[in-house]
Amino acid sequence: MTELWVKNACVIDPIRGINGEIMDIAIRDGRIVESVSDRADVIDAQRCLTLPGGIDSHTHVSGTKVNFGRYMSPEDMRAGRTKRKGKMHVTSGYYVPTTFGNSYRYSAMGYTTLLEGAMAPLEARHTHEEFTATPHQDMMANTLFDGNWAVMDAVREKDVRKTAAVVAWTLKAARGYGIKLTNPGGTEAWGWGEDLTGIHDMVPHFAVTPAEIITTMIRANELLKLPHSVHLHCNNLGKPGNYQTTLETFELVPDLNAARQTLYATHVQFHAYGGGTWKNICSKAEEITRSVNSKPQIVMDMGQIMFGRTMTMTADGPMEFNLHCLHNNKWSNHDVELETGSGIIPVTYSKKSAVNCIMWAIGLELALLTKNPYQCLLETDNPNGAPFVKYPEVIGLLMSKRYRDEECATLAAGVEQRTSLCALEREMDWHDIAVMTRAGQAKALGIGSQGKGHLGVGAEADIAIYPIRTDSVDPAREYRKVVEGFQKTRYTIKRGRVVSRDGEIIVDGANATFWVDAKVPEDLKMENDPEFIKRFEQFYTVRMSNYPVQDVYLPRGRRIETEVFT
Amino acid sequence: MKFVLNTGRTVPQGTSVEHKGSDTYRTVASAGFLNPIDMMLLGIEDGDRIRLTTPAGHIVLTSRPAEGVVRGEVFVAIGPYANHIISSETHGTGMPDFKSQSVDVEPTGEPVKSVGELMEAIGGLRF
Amino acid sequence: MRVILESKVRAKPNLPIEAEAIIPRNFLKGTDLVVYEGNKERTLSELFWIFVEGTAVAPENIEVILKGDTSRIKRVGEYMDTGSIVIEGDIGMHCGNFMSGGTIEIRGNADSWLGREMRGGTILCRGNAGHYCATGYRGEKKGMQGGKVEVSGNTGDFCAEYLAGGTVHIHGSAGDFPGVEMRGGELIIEGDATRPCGNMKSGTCVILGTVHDMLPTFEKIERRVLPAWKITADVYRGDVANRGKGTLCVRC
Amino acid sequence: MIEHDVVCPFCGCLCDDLEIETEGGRIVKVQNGCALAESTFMNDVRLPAPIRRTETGWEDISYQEAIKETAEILQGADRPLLYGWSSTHGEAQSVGVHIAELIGAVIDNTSTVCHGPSILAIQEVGHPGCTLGQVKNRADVIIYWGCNPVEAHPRHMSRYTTYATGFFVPDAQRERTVIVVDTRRTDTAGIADEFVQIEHGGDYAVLSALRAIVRGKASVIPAKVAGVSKEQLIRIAEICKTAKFGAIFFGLGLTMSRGKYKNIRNAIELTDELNRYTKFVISPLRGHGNVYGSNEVFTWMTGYPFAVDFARGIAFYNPGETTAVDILRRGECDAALIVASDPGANFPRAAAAHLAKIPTIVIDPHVNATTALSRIHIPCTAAGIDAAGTAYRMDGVPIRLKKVIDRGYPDDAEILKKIYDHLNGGKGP
Repeated sequence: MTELWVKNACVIDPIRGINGEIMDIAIRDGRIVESVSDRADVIDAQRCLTLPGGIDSHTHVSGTKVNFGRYMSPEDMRAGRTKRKGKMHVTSGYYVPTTFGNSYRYSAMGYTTLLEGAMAPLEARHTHEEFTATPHQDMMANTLFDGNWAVMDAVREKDVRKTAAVVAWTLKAARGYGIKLTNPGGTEAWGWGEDLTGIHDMVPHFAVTPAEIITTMIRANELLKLPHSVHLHCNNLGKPGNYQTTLETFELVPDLNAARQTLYATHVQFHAYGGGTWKNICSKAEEITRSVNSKPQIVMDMGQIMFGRTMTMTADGPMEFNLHCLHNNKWSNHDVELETGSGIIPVTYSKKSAVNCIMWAIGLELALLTKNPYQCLLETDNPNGAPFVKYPEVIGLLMSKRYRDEECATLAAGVEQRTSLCALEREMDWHDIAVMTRAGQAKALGIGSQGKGHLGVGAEADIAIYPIRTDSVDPAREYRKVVEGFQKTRYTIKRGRVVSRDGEIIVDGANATFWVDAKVPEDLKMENDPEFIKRFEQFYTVRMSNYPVQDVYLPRGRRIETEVFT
Repeated sequence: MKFVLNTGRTVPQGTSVEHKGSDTYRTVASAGFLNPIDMMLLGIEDGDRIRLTTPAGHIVLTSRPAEGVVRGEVFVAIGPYANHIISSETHGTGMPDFKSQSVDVEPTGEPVKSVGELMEAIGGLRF
Repeated sequence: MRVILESKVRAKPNLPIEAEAIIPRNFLKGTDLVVYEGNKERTLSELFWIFVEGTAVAPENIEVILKGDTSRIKRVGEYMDTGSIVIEGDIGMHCGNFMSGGTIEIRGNADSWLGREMRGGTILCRGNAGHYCATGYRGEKKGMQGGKVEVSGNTGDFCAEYLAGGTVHIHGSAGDFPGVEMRGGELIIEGDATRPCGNMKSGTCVILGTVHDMLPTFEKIERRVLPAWKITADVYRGDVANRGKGTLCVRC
Repeated sequence: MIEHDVVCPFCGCLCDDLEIETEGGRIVKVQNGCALAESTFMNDVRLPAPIRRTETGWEDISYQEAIKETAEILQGADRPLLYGWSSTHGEAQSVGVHIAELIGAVIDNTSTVCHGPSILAIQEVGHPGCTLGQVKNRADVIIYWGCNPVEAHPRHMSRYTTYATGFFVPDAQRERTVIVVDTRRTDTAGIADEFVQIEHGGDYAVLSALRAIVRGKASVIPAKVAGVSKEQLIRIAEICKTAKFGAIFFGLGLTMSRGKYKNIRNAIELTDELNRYTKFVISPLRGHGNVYGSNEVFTWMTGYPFAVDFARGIAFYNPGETTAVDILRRGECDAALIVASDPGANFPRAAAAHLAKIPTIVIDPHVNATTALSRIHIPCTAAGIDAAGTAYRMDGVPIRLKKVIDRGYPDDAEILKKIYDHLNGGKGP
């Protein structure tokens, strides 16, 4: 039995309605309890800001595409190199760090749970191997279905039950967490070097549209009672004028779940562009947030970009190729048979580029214009918009109008005319930030019941104690203190153990991987469906029996079973 | 005569690769494939032995005719025989010139060595 | 001030030494510097006899002289910004990496990656230089960006790969692919070269000797006199495989 | 007993449809595999126990002794080299990387003498590729450049390309155009619709010419490039541009010939250019069964796919400097651990010879050429035969190798962990 007592913590725990109370937290064997014995180890939080462990609900840290980003970037590996020290393994890389680099840096920032944004089921084993080498965060993987042939066939037949059955089989095979759609239909078209231009275009050879895929998958998702909603990377990412596609997509979404959203729209900054060319691109954040503010069924995340060099990587292969034709730097592409695609290119977001400045402003506008912080979560689509180590700066910008104004003064012209950022007075408070970095994520991902995102009795003791005194720091003026404070926790506690202290990792990690075992009625089990089996064996290049991820890849797998639907 | 030494994988080499002490492996890895016209010019026939020399050393191989090999090239399965005479220069890339080593080829009566003998020639000891 | 470093005899003379600490500026504060031999940390005095003559108040007045077997010492002059280094014999890899000022003279041969990612200053190598002379790092888009590298002898392959600025002057011959991926700067080869300027985007390369295996994707623009070199040269534009607008002048 | 859907660990194809029949702990029959697979499973003669070289010959030693001495040799070294890794599973590779970071070693895998140049090229320009099923289901133009799958990857054509029935290519033989580019008229060339015979070392020039032609700059190209006529080049460019889905596979003919990675870079940039007209992909034909896995494991742990030098504590990478052949040629390393590979046979003479001058330890199921150069050889399981583990196919698809029999050997990952424990004062990685 191990016990820990955190005293004098200034707790913000939005899910439980606690906002800045000084209190003590008792921990036994990794969970929060009512009280501990007097033999418990004691941490004096000294009235510092104490939050549930951070949760990133959309990041790219593990798997085929991320590793390829590393593989092709020896120049980035020269940045951020650290030696082996104590319990810390060697790390390399800045925008595509090694797995240990990701894990240590997230941990230093108080993050204890991550959702890998995109995993192709065929390559799921790879993602899980990297999860075990990302030891300080509990992991889960969004599973890609955007170009899944069996799904598109079922969608064409308007068969929600069959769609759900394919999803359930695939999630189990891949040990995945939820449904990810990346440029639905577009990744299949990219198999021929083509893309779709809107949600009503036909996917070549499959006679379905993105709109049909999205709506059918939403219904299948709710039929299966998955903890998370459909997680969507809208069509037309990064194209001027794409906000209309985004708004049209939002209009498709019914409100089907009382406990959470029905659609999670990711990195919406990249989907909120007006204009028709790069010359006249402008912000449509107001239109997007007007829609979201009236639709509780939608949660989005920011997709904030920050200036500097980074790597873009997404399953959206065609988008990456278009971007490559603009940048003419190196380009990797990796299409996955019967499932999805992916592309990777390095980019530099520059303050000298009006387009980049507008993108930067849009992300912030989205957050500031969304009334309910539970509906706009903080992330950078790591590393697409910026490496996650920039989150503290994003927090600083959201909390301080002055910081934003100072940044705006250094930017190329355009921000003031083509976005509304400069006119926005809103300054977020500590509670808003706590929602946008953990409580909101826990709710959106449906992991509150797994004891994530709050500090109630029974919760997993994932806790971040920041060297910030909310009673003495004025974030509007002293934003640098805010940024610094969020860069390194004083303590990061993972399942009751102090894993990181003042930025230094002090124990070997032992993370868990959450995955969803969605139950379907007996007659819908794909493993017994002769047509499904036949097609699999004919067109995949691995045998169906070798496809599912074995349990050995999830040494600390946490299976979430759903109730079977009828 | 001057040739370019080219190396590559072959099925017989691959099937015996885990048995480098075997006679089969010796036979397949020590075959030097030449264009028949070059063999004529060298005055050798199928099965005659040839000696290949480079600045790195020399090696004796058994010659084999192969129509697919272009004139001026000698093809040898990837392995210890070819490597016995390939320079370890990598041009700063890590990769030696496995496919573009220039060699002198001449007929010889010397025997073909075993892999063990080759390893002993560079300081090893056969198990 | 002169700092003379004479290499000591080592038990394992083939072990590489990494000595990025050897730059003039560092000797302002003494000779208590750390270098690395294989995977072990050493003090400078463990590996060198150190002699200091005179004093200096500014780094530009410091001259460092390396004597003895220095052929395995890497990264000498890395990030050097002023002063001078003279190497009496051969020098190991990565001499003058990221150098931005000052001068390095090598009286013997230089190993590969001489002047890698150099930004300024001058390197003079009186012997031959190895592969990747005056180039960049793997995956990086720009190689040498400024300064001058002059080699009296020959260089190995891939000389001035990704050259983006500055001047590289080879008095002897260059190996395979000099000026490959060039995007700026000037490359002069007085001797011969094989397959020069593959995939070049921009910059100028002048070759006074014989070109072997000229690539098929260079467009001959004109024949003209180059007064600086007192020669008549064929002037090519390329590499057209890559929309390149580089200039390659070959003596005719 | 018959085990179905067994994965062959021999080459980068990792065919996973073999049927292996075992009888009393022995493999008696292999079905569906190629000749290479059959010999891999059937003729599996092993070194029975650890051996150590003495003044005059070899002696048997215990595993415990072998492991202890290995650890002591590595501990005392100033520049140890850990090399090989491509014929074992990822689990062993990952322990290898941990050992390297612990003792400040150089760790390199066999891609260094295989597709290392492809990696260097990818690091310059990226890699437009796909999984093999995309090619199987879609490709109507296949190019084999500087490779000979008939000999090196015997089932590549029947599983993934020329003869494979695909969803959009139901009549593969009729609907796919196969182009072979090589200096030799290989058996693969024999089945090509179009064979392009290139002069030695002429690949770069031919690729440059094709890129220029695709871009509409044919006028610049001379009548012949490295022995290939301009007419043929124009014809090839046209076939590529009008393909619905084209796939280039390349091999050691590009990576090992003069110019090395620049050849690959040029081929990738040709692919890139072709994507402006149609869909095109390119992929290396990887040799060892799990060589791609060693690149993957090295990359997520260190940031680099091969040739990683931990001498300074941090990971440093510079092929040509930190690659195994170079370190051996320069006589830098003073101890070597060779796992699941045979540099004695596969490295040029001078590099291999250095292994005999220093204490070299081999961990490998089989006696190989390197055994003769070693001080200690420790036998272990063979991944995919008597050990399970992860391997990555040449296209990055991870597949679990199966254990089909038990022969009583320890897994190499276990041996390596014990070495690590010794080095780390009894604490595991």
